[in-house]
Amino acid sequence: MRYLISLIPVLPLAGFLILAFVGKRLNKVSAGVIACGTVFSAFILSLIVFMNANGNPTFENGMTITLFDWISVGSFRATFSFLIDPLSLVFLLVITGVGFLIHLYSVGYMKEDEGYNRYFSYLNLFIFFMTLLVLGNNFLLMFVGWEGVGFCSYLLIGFWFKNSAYNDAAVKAFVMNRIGDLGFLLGIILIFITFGSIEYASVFAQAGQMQPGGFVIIAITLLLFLGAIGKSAQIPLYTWLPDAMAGPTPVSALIHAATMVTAGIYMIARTNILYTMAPLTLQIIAGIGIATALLGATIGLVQNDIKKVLAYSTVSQLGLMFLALGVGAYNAAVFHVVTHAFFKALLFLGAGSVIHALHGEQDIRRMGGLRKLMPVTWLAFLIASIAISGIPPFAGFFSKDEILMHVYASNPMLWVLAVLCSVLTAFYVFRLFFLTFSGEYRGDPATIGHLHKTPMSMSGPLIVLAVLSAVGGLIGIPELFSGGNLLGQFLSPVFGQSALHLHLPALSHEVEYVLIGISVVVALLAVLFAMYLYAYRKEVSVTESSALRPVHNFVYHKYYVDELYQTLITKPLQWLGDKTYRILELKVVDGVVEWIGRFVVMCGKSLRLIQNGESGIYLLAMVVAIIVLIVTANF
Amino acid sequence: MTVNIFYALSVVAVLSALMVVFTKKPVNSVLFLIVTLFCIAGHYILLNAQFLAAVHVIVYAGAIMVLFLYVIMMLNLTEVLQVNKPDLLRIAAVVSGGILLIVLVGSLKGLDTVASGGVDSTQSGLIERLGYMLYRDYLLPFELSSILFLTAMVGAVMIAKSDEKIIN
Amino acid sequence: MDNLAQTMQGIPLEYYLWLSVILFSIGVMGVLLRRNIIIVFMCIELMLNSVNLLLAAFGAYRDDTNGQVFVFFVMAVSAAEVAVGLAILVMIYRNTKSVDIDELSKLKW
Amino acid sequence: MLIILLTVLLLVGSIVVAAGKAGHAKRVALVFASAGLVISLIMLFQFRSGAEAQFVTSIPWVPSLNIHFHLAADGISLLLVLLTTTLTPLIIYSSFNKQIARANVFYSLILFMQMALVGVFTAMDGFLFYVFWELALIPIYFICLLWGGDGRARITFKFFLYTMVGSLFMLAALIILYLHTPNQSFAIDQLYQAHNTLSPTLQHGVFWGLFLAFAVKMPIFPFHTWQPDTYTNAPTQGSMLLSAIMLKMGVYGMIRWLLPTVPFGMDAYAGFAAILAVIGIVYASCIALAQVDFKRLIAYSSLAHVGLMAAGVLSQTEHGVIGAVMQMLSHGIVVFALFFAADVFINRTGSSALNALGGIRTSAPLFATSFLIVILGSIALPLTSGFPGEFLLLSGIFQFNIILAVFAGLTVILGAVYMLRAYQKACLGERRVGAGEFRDITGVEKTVFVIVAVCILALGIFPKPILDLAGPSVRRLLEISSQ
Amino acid sequence: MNTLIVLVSLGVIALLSELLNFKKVLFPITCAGLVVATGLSMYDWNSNAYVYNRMLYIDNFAIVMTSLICGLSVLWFCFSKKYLERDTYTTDKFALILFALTGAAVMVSYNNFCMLFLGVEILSLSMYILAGSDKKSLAGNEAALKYFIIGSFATGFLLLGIALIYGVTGTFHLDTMMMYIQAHQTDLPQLFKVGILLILVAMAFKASVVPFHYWAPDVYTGSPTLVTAFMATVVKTVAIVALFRLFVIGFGDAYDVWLTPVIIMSMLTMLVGNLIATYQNQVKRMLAYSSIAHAGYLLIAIVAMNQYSTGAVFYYTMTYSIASLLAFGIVYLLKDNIESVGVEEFNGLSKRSPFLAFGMTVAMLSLAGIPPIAGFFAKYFLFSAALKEEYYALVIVAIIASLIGIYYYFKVIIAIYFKESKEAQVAEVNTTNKALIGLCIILLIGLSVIPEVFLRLRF
Repeated sequence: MRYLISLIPVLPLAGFLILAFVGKRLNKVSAGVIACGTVFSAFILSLIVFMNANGNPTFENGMTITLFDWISVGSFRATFSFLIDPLSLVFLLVITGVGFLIHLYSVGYMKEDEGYNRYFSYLNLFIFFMTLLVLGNNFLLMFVGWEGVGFCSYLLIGFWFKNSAYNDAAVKAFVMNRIGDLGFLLGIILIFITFGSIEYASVFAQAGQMQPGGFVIIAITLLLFLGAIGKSAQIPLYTWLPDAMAGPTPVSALIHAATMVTAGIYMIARTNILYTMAPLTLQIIAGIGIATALLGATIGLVQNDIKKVLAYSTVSQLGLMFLALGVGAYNAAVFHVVTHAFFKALLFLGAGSVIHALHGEQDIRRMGGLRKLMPVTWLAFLIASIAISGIPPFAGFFSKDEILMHVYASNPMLWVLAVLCSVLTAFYVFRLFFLTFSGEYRGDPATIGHLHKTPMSMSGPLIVLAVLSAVGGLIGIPELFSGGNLLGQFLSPVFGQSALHLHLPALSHEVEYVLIGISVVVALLAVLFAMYLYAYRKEVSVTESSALRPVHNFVYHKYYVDELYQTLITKPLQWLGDKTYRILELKVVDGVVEWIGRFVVMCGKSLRLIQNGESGIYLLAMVVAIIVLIVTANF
Repeated sequence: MTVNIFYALSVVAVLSALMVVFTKKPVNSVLFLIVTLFCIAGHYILLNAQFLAAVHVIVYAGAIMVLFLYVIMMLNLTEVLQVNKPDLLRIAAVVSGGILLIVLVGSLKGLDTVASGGVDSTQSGLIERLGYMLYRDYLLPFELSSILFLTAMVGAVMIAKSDEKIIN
Repeated sequence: MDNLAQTMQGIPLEYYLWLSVILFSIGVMGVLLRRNIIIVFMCIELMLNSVNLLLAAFGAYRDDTNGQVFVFFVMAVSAAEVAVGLAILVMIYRNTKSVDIDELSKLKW
Repeated sequence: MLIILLTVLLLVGSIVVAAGKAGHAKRVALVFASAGLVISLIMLFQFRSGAEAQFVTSIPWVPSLNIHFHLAADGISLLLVLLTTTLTPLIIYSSFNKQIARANVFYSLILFMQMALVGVFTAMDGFLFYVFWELALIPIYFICLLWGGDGRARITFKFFLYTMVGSLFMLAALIILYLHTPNQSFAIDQLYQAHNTLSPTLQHGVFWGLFLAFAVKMPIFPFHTWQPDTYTNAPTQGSMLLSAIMLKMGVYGMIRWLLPTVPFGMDAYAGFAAILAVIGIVYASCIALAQVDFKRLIAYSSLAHVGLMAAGVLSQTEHGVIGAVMQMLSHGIVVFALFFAADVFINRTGSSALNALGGIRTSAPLFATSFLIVILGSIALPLTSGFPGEFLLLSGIFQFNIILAVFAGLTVILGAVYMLRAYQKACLGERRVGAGEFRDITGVEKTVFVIVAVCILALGIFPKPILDLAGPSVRRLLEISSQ
Repeated sequence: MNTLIVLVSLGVIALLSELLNFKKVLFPITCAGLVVATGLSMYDWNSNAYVYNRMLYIDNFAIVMTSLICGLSVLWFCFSKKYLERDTYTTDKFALILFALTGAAVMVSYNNFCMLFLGVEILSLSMYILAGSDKKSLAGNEAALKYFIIGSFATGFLLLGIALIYGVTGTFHLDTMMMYIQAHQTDLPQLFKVGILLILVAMAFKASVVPFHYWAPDVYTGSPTLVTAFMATVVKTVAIVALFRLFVIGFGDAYDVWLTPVIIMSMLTMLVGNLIATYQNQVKRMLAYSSIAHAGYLLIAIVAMNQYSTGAVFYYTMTYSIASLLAFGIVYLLKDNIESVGVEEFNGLSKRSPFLAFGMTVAMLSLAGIPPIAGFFAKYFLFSAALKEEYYALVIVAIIASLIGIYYYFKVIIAIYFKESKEAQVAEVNTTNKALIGLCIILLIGLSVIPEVFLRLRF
């Protein structure tokens, strides 16, 4: 079993190495087989482990496999060790499972691309780092995966490296992640200083004994949360994610929707006990979460790029997950991560099929009426849209519902906002759906004639994911519907310690029914409204209506946050660098040095004038010196 | 009596020393210097150093000053008129000379430690004692001064000789 | 023989000191003041002589012969110096036809 | 004994190369340098783990002043010797493609410099340390002067003089320490005891004397202005020697000669010095953002990195110091490779200006990949050599002062910005019109890059042996300093 | 003491060789004689005796310094053989140098002011003449005249000082004087203090210490290069040693009087010498200022006055002299022109004559005090002597001055290696000179390997 677990990350790594070193000599088929095969094997292994793990007490408490010592200095010890417990297993399954599907999808999607092998090597590397992230048994190893996936994301966003804008987006993503990473890193250091260890087991055991709300624990959690903000695209570090859509669409599906961006949720879920001990941080997380959720949703309302809409949707959904974390519903957050992985990946892949079919067209204003032309995609997209809108009995309903319940229990005002958010979500998703598939085709007629066929490798994953999106919610059917909440029970050992401290207020069933009713009804209303507005449109104007134009513009331009950052941070930094160099460095710091040099030479130049060649002056100077000498010595 | 002689000699010495500095013609300077030197010789006699006085006169008046005169005549410098330094320098020279004087005089205190030897045993200036000391205690310097002269002689010849006539 | 006795009674040693210093200063002043090399030489001689006088006076007042012996060496040295100095003067005169000290100020800075 | 063998070998090599024909010079030099590597590897295998210095050779040199020719290596020294002996053959090898005028002198100077560097890292006698310290300066001065670019006379001279400023004050400080040792000796153990009889004021003076020398050598803000010009102007091999190895003299000097010698001085001013170092990090990173010349960019990035090392050492924590040791090795390799990359640019396009490059990836994927690995090492991505060091350094600084750590941590962000931007400008995007095809690396270049990439990854994944090697020695030094 | 006899005899032999026509063998005779003189002086090792009625005090320091100046002279003669034998007055120049050495030997071992005075005069007179030995050269004339006038002027002050001290103590012997000072440590008469200061002034003049250095640059520039070399090495060494001796065996205990002035002079000398040198473009003049600056460093040893001092002075003068001699020698070989040798003469020397280039580099590095060349050790000994006595300000000034010094020494090095030469012609050096330069280089590097030998000399 131990070897099997170790193999899970090793397999994608092996795939990466093979592709990296002999990639040039491999044809596309074998490259695709290697890439998909390794990830699939990893998925199978994860399944095997999962089978063994279910109900096995050693797994519930976490099973550690140590490979080798990585960094050890004095009492500090960071090992290359894997921890298998319910949480990591859940994530592992999602990563390898969805990962495999997306690999498969990519085989078709990237077929024509010259960087095919390179693409798969990056993708494999990503899976490696992602599994490392969730498998690590200490913070530093998590950080390894954390930075590693960030780096892979950098590579894949800038995959088409000839395009400067894409490269800019890649750098932006990496740097923004790095800002968060610095917080994470400092958090790890503070953890080590506080607890004397960075291994989960030892840290959590000690953290449980601590006084809740202590300054240090708040500092630690805030620093870690900073990392999560960067990785999971929360306010204020979310702007990279929409730009990251520059990468190939499967990459957006895998990295920027299903897996990497949820690493922040994983991290907080993993360290839940620390956060439980820091109520203040939890409140901050909830605040940022709901704010991000609303922000993403509103921007998503008016975007016209199919991938941008989905990107903001992701931002918004991630905000929702953080909201869940913020109210202590770790379980619900993880649940939503899983379902979100299904339906968001599906949405992206569906969008990918559309883009693929339309030769790279991404503007929904120039789509429409694709239902007949791409029925599979249409269906998959529809299922995903329903799922994300939270309409029962699809996957999104259960997870979102669980979140809303907890939010209400914690703070009804937040609940109102969250429901608003889900209404907006339903609206923009269906706006997207209707504009894309319903009505009539509004784009270039030439394209429609040469529609790319969606190959099996692409539609296969779509179907699988559609099924998952439809029924995925079953893993977490709440008590209310006499489900066992399988996921919740499975994860309970991980959150057990927190549960002791958190004391989540329980809602009566009546209240729950009412709440569910309200949220479902408003979501349905939103869908209908979207249908009314967009389903049969022939033309889509740039603006909605004149009265709303300024607001629309404002939202359409993403609240000008990018521009704000540009003016407040990027430009000043550039300016600062330039001025520091030109003025401070060259004129002041170096100037002083040069000035000293010149001063010395000037001294030499002027002093030598005393030596004017006339003996009379020399003698006079000597006599004066003698006089001075005698006078100072005697008087 | 001797006190008056002292004063007289001193006044003359100082005055003629000043004239050395201030006369225009070099020859006059030489002559005034000779006067000063004679006055100093007088002082030597007052100090009961007759032999020293004699040597002094012979060496200075008889040899050194003649040498000066000889050079002046040889180079025909009698007619060379004084070219003055810039006024500022001249003032500076006089002032610094004066200040040096004041400073030296002002700082020359502590003569009380000089033991005034027995007035009766004033033998220090006698030739006998001088000779005894010069050829016994000061034998090495004495010999060395011969080297000094040799150096001066060789050097003076080497430098002052006119090369034009010498063709190896 | 009584000269000295009388002198020492009548004239304090300070007087000799002062006289020597006055002569020395005049010599210094001359060196600084004059441009004629010969006169500069003479002023240097004056300085040396004033020191001689001082040495002789100290010797006499201390009743110590060393001072006078030293005077002999000073004389020897000044004679040698004059010889060398005048030789240099002759050489220079031959080259420049001048005995002006400030003419020779080409080496500077 | 092995150390002596090593230094003598290198000295002999230097003479042989100088006397030999210019045509053979590089091969002969490589042979000697490789032999040096072999010796140092033997040392590594013979090394018994522990804090005490080994391979001791102590020959009385000036016995009446208690100056000994005392060479020995503990863990830290051994690592730096290894760094030197590994990088020098690489540096020599990296020049194999080039035609160098008066090659025999060039390689002779490199070997001589290597000898001096080994001496600096193994000297256990204050005076000897100083002599080697200066000895290392002369060859590099001539390398830069004779084979540098335009305006080299002025630039190299500034470098030389600047370094001398520091080292003369260090000499004075060492003498003061010497005069206060129990037995009037320059032996390092004795110098460590000097503080017992040294007044606090004097300790402050000694601290600044030593610090100045190290600060100039590293360099630490604001004593760095010689560095960018020199790095840019020196011949590539010179820049490599300067940045990859010579710079480490300063960090090493701080660890061994500053940290344990003047506790009062450290108490009083280590914080201030660390602030300078951290200012340097942010300052240099900001400037690096504005650089358009790659060599100059490396110079400023090096300044930022070294600021972090200095701050780590000055934090006087185990993590900080070990991190600095680790980072020295990593930075040595990385900066060597960066300069080599700059050399590749210059060979191909005649300049290292980033604006003249672009789109290299298309035609030179191998180079672009190697270059990317090097850059990752530079920005300390985990599993590259830069990470363990940087993490430990930040941890050390954090334990010393949280605010400093936050500012020092900015290097994590800013480093990524300017390095990735440089990579983007050089390798990504479209090939510039009219810039011509950029040949991919082959032969010598390929070998060098492969070795470097392997080193970067290996050190990143298995840093433990190095940390274990340095650990006991560092702990011992810290114990001494905390007495 | 036998050394003196040998030196004098050599001088006389030199004079006779003109008459007796053995000029051809004069050079070997002189060299051999000097070697013998060195040997003889070493023969008296550890005797620590007063000789010639306490006129001289032969201690070990005097012995090593005598040997040093004899040794340096041998080197000098070897460098100068061609110059000396080139035109007329060969024998006279030999004799003058040898007599000067006699004076020098006296100056390093005097115990009586009479000896100091005579030694200074013998040495100076020879130098006045040699400075002007190139009679047609106006620069030479000017050098000789300036040297002479300022020199005899300083002699006046020396004498006045001696007279005043004699007046107070009644003696010319240094050892007696020391006893006097010890007896009157607290109430030294002002007369005496002024006397000490005046002697200090006169000796400072000889050693070209600021502010009594004015003659040095002009005289060094104007004199024939090799005479300058002699002045900058032997004469300077002797002057410093005489000054040092004055304070070691004479006025040491009266440090209240002289310490502050010497410290200030030392600082001024180091700074002014180095500062002005930075702006010089004539190598000879630059070296002149450099030699002024080095006098300042040497004064540090006098200030410190501890067990390191004697060794430091010896080692410093030795290395400084060898390096200077080497530098001047190369300047001479490169361009035998007394008027001006610009730094640009060295342009591209590394290509024209790598050997000369290397020699000059070593000399410059040594003068700049950069390890591993011996000059560094010399500076080191001085600094440690001063730090031992806690003269921190002095050392800091010395460090700053050294840094300024590096500036101009490296100007030459940069010219050698960096600048392109206008004339491509190879600078020819014959084997003898090559051997000589090689010897100097070996000495400069070798001395740094074995400073122990010199420190072992317990003075």
